[in-house]
Amino acid sequence: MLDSLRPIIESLIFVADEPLSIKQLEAMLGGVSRQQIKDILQQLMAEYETEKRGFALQEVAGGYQFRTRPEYRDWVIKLKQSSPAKLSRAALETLAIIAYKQPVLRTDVEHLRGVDSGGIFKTLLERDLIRVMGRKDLPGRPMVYGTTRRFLEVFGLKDLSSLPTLGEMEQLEESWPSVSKSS
Amino acid sequence: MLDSLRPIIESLIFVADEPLSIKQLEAMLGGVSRQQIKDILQQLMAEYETEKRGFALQEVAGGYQFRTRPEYRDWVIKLKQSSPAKLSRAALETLAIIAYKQPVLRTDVEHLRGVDSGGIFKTLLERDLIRVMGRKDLPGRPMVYGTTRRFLEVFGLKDLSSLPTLGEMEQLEESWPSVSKSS
Amino acid sequence: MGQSSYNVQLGEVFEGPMDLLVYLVKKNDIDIYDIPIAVVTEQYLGCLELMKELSLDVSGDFLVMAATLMQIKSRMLIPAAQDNEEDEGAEDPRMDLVQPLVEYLRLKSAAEQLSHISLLDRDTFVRDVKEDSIEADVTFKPLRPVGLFELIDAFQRILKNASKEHFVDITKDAISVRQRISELMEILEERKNVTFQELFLGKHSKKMLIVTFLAILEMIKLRLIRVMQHIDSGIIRIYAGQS
Repeated sequence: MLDSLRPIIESLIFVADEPLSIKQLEAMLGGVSRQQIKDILQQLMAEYETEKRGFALQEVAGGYQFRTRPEYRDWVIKLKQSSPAKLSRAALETLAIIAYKQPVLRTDVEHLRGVDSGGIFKTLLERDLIRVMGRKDLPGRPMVYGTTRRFLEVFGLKDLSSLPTLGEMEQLEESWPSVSKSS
Repeated sequence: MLDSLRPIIESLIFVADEPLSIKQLEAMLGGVSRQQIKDILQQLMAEYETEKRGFALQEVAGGYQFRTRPEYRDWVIKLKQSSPAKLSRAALETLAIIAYKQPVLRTDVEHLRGVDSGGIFKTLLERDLIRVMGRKDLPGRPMVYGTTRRFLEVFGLKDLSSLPTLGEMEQLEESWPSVSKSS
Repeated sequence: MGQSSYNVQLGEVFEGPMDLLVYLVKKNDIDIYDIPIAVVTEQYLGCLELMKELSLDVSGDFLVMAATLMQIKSRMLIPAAQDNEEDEGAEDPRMDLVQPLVEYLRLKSAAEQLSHISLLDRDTFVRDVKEDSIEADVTFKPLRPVGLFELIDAFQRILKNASKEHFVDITKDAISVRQRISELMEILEERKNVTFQELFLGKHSKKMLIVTFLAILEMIKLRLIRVMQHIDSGIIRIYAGQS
């Protein structure tokens, strides 16, 4: 095992959620001395340093963690800003109601969700997932909403009629309840 | 900049949430040729391979991502204190049929397997391994299914064409003993 | 206790009739293109009996296969020569079984191969990218593609908590009408107005005609459009409604 100790420690630090301390490593590895672990960590740190890799092993908050090098900070920020975000649960719920009930009023959506949804509507409009289809002939002429072409793209749908019906989804649930749990 | 291109690419892959494609890298780096990026990626992959690090650079789902080496899986699982993600034999079989036959109807899959597969479909949908691709122009407009990008990620496949080729009957017969063990 | 553990095991082994068939073919070391149908049928039925005795849940799929086997067996008994209409091309009745069986075996072996691949979160792991190791200010990000299942799941959650009065019609037809409304809105956004007849051009199926008409009615109701008819020509024209 001694031979593979270095890559094992490396993989553990790589996947750990937080900086990994020597104590934690000691407990994990069982039977390996503190000093051995320390030596390997020093070795690894030196390696990443001299090889000028894109990230380095750093000692932070009493533990060890891989971090990007400060000199590439601008690149990382650029990537992070261009990498896709996830829709929040509330946004997804709102979107689902609009998709299935369109053309629909905001008040109808809020009624179903039981909460004010103004902020979410704004986000969904900004993200071009929903759009105003027109105004309804009611006092105040409220706006009617529907989904956009972009919505279809994000969900990988050909058109709205490819949306599964609830009946179809229930069918999947009904069959083979015993197996679905275990698989 | 050419000198630092390698660590920059390394750091970008390191911080990306998902496999980073050459196209994304090209867009980020601006002015660097596709071929240059490709060459550096090949270089990096080879390096991580020969240096026997704890993790390696892999080509998956049309992009590049760092992943721990399978030989250290037990250590990583121990650290994460999570039970490894499992797929039942039935789920794997269903998934294989969908992967090779997509776009495919649920009834076609069930026909091949000889059993109702609704529960398994639901599990695979929940795990984002398969998706509804649309509907077929048949009575009742049944849904057609295919695999997702997540499927490629989970199975570490570059793209669908890197699925193992379906064997011919002669080859299968040779491998029968191993099949019979598992059943 | 002993029986229930056995129960689980057998259930694992014979997931379905195809699985059982594969087991028999292998056990007897049979040439798949020359299956001794009588033997296999007998053993298949024997297994079903055993499963019933062990009070296993023998699903209908198993019985369908049993019927197929017995039918092939009886067809085998009819001498091919009597089939004088097509005595040359007289097909081996077993082909009905062989083709799906071969197909099943091929895919089963593919599944086997897939299971040996290093699976994410089983054999190989990725870094959980935490912002603290990047220190980047993240503002507006584009969207990540979302699984359709998440959308349906979200909707089902809503419906569970919603009262009956907010019943939602999401039958296939209703969705088609919604789709058509969406399409018509796009046409109107582009062209401001369009003739009634144009909207039906190229819609040959009766269903599409009805769906288009229902969509127009719904849009009129919602005041999304205005409909005007020319006094002289009689042409009906539809205008985008945000007047």
